[in-house]
Amino acid sequence: MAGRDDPVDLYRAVALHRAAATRLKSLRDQGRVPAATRCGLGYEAVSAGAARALRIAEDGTGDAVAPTPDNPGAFFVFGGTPLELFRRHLARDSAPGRGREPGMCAADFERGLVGPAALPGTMVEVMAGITLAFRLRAQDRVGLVFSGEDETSTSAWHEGINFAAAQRCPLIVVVQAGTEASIGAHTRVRDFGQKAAGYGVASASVDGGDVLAVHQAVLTAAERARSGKGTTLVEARGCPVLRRVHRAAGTGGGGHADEEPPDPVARFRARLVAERIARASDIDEVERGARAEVRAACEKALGEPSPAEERALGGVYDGDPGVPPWYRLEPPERGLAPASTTLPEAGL
Amino acid sequence: MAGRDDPVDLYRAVALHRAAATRLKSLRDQGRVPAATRCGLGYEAVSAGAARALRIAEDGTGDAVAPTPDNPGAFFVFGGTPLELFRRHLARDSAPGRGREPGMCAADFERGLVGPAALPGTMVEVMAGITLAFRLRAQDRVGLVFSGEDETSTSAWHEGINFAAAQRCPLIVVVQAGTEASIGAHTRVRDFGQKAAGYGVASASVDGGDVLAVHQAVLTAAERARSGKGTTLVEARGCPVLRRVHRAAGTGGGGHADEEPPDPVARFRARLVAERIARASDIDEVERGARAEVRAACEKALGEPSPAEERALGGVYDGDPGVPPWYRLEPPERGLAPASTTLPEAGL
Amino acid sequence: MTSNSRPEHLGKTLRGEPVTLLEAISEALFEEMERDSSVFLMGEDIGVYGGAFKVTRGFLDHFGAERVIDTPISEAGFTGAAAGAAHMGLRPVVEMQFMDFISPAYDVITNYLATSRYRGSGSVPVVVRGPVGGGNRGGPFHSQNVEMAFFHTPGLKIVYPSTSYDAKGLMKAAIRDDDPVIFEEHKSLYRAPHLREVLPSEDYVVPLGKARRARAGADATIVTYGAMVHASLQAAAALEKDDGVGIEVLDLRTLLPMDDAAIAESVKKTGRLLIVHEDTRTGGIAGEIAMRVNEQAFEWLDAPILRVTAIDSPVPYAGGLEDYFLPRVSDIITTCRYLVEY
Amino acid sequence: MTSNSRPEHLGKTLRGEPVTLLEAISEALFEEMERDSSVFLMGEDIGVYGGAFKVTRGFLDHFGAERVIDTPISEAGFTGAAAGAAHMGLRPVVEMQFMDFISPAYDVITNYLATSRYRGSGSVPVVVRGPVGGGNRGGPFHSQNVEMAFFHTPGLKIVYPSTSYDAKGLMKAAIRDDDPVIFEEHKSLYRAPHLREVLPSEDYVVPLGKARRARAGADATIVTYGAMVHASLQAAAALEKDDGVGIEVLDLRTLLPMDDAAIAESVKKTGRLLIVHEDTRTGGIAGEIAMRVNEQAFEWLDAPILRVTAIDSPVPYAGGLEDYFLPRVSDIITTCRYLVEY
Ligand SMILES: Cc1ncc(C[n+]2csc(CCOP(=O)(O)OP(=O)(O)O)c2C)c(N)n1
Ligand SMILES: Cc1ncc(C[n+]2csc(CCOP(=O)(O)OP(=O)(O)O)c2C)c(N)n1
Ligand SMILES: [Mg+2]
Ligand SMILES: [Mg+2]
Repeated sequence: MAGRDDPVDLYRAVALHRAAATRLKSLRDQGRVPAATRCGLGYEAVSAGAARALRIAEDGTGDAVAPTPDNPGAFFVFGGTPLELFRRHLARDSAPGRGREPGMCAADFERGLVGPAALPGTMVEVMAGITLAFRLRAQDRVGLVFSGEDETSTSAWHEGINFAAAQRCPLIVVVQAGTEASIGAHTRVRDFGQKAAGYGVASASVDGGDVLAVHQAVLTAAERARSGKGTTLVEARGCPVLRRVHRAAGTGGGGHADEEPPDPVARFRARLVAERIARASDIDEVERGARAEVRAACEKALGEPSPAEERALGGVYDGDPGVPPWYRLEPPERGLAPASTTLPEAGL
Repeated sequence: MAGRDDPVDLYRAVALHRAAATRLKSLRDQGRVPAATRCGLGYEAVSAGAARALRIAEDGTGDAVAPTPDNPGAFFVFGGTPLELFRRHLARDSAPGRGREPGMCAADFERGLVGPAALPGTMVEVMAGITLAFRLRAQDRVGLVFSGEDETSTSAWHEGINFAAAQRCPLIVVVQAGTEASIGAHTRVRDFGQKAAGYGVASASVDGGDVLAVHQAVLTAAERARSGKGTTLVEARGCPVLRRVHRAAGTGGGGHADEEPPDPVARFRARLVAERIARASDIDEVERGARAEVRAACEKALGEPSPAEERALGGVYDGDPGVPPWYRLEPPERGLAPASTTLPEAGL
Repeated sequence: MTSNSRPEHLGKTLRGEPVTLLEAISEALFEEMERDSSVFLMGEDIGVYGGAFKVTRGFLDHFGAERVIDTPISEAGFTGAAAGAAHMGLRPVVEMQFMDFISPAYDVITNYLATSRYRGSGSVPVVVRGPVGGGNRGGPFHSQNVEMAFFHTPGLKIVYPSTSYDAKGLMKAAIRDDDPVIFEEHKSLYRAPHLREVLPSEDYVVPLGKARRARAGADATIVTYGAMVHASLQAAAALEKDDGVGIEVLDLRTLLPMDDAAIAESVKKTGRLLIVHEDTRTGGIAGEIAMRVNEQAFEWLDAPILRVTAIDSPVPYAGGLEDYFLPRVSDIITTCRYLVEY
Repeated sequence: MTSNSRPEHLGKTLRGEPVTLLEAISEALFEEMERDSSVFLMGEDIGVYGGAFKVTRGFLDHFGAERVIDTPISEAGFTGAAAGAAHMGLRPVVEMQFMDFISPAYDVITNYLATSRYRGSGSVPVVVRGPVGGGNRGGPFHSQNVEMAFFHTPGLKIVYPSTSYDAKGLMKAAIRDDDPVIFEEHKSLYRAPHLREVLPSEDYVVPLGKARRARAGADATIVTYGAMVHASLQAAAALEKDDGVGIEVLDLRTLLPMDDAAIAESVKKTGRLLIVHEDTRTGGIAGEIAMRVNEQAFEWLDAPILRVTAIDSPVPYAGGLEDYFLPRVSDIITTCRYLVEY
């Protein structure tokens, strides 16, 4: 069995991802989080496999990762908790970010968690800068950013990876691509690893449903990065394609449109059992533990309050306490000049 | 001798480019056009060689080209004249565009001239759309856009070629790259042809100082495009690098920084003579003709007036005649409400 | 590949049935594509999927993949390509899946599309359309109003309808216009039941640049647009009922060019002006309106020009936060009272 | 690779010699980099070449390639990277070769840098600086003023100095500020001989958000900034001399946050307000100022608020056209007379 990680720990990460994604999906089906919420089902292998190839620390000395909403496994590996995840998705007052933003991942630079994403591609630029800082300070740290395959079409993705390449930033860009058949007519590319040469960076192409293959590819890329050799593009093929699947259907790929990539969790489990690395009962135990943790976190978050509405104010600038509009004051201060935006002296 | 074009006609285009570029450089040295004006010296082969591989028409049925300011040869091949070139550079009232914009090339869609460029990369997007229109209308036309090698770093270049690739637009993107040694530290790429695979388009890499090699590569790309096979990226290596040369010097490539690519005009001339395709005296004659045409055009343009200043007004919108600000009226209309921007009924 | 009959769901007006604002826009696009073969669509997932909000549902089957083009996530790329296609005589309508995503195309829109005519490079009849606005728990990147990103750029037009009738007529006018038009569609109005309306079955346009008096009144003027037209009408009704005060509500419909004359006329009548916009405060469109009214109707002002707007922050996600962020009917009422009593 | 002594041309202030506005900025950058090892520079050709306007000449030799980084033509890429580096505690100053080129970075600046703090993703102390403004025959893409592209975005600060003293002090304040700052440097002021000034040899900052009274006067107020401060001062001097009229000139220095208090104070004194900006008219900053003065000092206004601005078009290239496009001293004089006689 390849890879340097402990397979059962790796399975634990995969199982936690699956449990959280499953729970999130039922919240979505119940209308408790928006219908557009991405849960990350099917992204277990690439999420956990990649993240566990990095060095984790909680004191700002470890590696850094920027997960997409499809990568809760990576979020957990870097110390994010199911409770934080549900608090954010449910926009609780207790959530990191206090409900101001949707999505799973708040930035926590001590833990190496970067996010959440703005528009697609942006985090490649931001992670280029974070890993530039690692290099400029001669720190032994690397960064990893997850992206989708159509995200590679964005200007931000392009300028980000190109900048990282030029500056030999210790960055790993993981492109989560669909199967050949599922990728739509919106691109002529079928092999996203081939983009690497155009930027002068290294590349690897692996099965995104194979946790150990992803793990090994990222380990190799991280070693390269640590030894000063710069950026690597890792293509993880066979990830689930969501809406974009319809495109393929529209352009003749119809027969494959509904193709479901094989379940990466079941695959890993079967392999662990087949290679006698773990017993089915142990794995069941791991899964039960993950589900219990997730259930408890979700219940707790569901019971917590939303932020008070005035919390919309403030924090736009350094030291900005937030000033309510004059017409919301009780009673409105008649005769007084209506205040426009006021900034604190501190911020001036 | 390779290529299907008549070599002496090709030389004529090269010589006209050289004569115009030389003249423009002296205008620049004299301070009559801005110091930042790009003349195109050293770009003769790639400009004329590429453009003459396309089909020229003056009635909107031919191919289309978007030259950079370094490509007067392509501008001339598509029917642009030295007189237009000098009028524009000198911002004469008679210039296409009437002095509103610097640069050599005004858009003239009948002649297939597209331009002038806005920010780098933009014309790749625009030419993607122009060639998309060719394809949607099933016209037998192709488009060619020139770019610099660092222009490939821009978001616009990336999104433009990627869109063209996805839509199988009949587009040829010519990347005018420096020599390996002259390309700076701002990119890790040394072989720009390798970008093609990342977009799923065809590519060719040729010596940008060899007019016939460029010509042949563009002929092939145009045939591909006409047969519905879509976009090609042509890398023309060894083009002059202007300011960017300093970068190489700053990062260890110092020894090569001042490397001048061989003169493409002298090279072509020598070859024509050596292969007995033309006599030296005939070539001298061609050169004299080009210089005379350029000199006459330049003198004429120099003698023409600048636009009247009120010509700054109008034409921002369809049917917009332009309204002077109230405080410029003689006498200013006191007591009257000062006009803000007013748009004509027609434009509403 | 393409079918000839009009899809069932796009035939409501023909059948005399009421349509939503979203359906009005779909009908406008459909009819313009039928009328003029140079009109075509580009955008992300607009084909088989029919668009994130289903504005183009059924279009791919009817018009085929050459006129309903699914694009990569390349807002700059396909908007720039639209300019090129427009140069060749086509009339592209590009969809931003959410208008927030127009920001990567900011460069090409402001520097290329907007300036092309002036620079002598030809007209660029492109419509850039898509959903805008808050109140839908979309968070900071799926809720923006984008007018002020473009309002400062000469050469662009900006349209923002508030009714189904206007949406259809303005969309047709925008497509037929020879200048680039940014067309904002408020998500909360898309399917709002009270905006269902039976539209004329014959072809009509609503001219760009003309405001609409949504309600007449003598005591104060509200200038507004988009979803805030409805909030303002609610406030005006309440003020009429509770205070006996008459508020005139002007719906700009087109933000650029702006209908100065209509604004000045109303202000000269009422002497009091409130501007309401859903967009954030600082640098919002209220400023330009205040400036123009100063220039053109200062003598008629009996009170300061005031504004009700969103607060100056990104659009927050949590429901309560977003509700606080957005302007409220009660804010409009409070401010109108202040003005009328001034 | 790096040398220790301060380059000759960056020691003028130390030697008690006058500096230009450009040199003041170079000195500010240099001194901040000396003071704080977390400050570093990125931009196109800023290294060996020293930048298109030579603002960073000599920096590469002194600070080395790790702190003076030549970038690809990727304004979005390196500005986004600056945000990432800032998250890690660095203080990047990025140069736009011309500020017009900021437009490809519009997305990352408005959506990421500006919102990061509010969204809980951390502060982004990045300065984005570069040359702006017309009058240099740069044509439409090398002459823009960019303030209104960003003025509407909560979370950003915008600085635009008009003197060498302010340029140095504001740059230092911007670098030390924990929010993202857009810093505009007018090309015509860079080497203007009349702006040569002997600066304090000790470290100083000019706080962000505070306007400066450039000239006192009782009859009317001009609010302006950047190169128009000097045009306004010229007009004010002529009006004093020819008409005996006293014009107060307020130099905003920071556009966002705006010093409302200083504007209101002056307007309450003079009762008349003219806003002068080099930027184009519609949607220019004059609107927000007019709105705030309406809100805060309406009762004190004795005349309409007026504005003198560039005309609403792209910046034309030919000298005469550009001269016509830009606001003129005579425009300011004409408008001040109108106001004072109102
Ligand atoms: C600028 C911008 N354009 C479009 C979108 C909408 N959008 C978000 S994700 C997405 C599809 C991403 O596809 P891909 O990168 O392949 O990731 P996948 O969803 O397949 O994992 C789109 C269209 C956006 N958020 N921002
Ligand atoms: C958005 C933008 N960034 C930067 C520039 C300035 N600029 C124009 S050309 C150029 C260098 C282009 O290099 P390359 O593409 O290699 O072309 P070359 O000059 O070498 O032919 C730069 C930095 C610009 N005009 N617009
Ligand atoms: Mg995908
Ligand atoms: Mg080059």
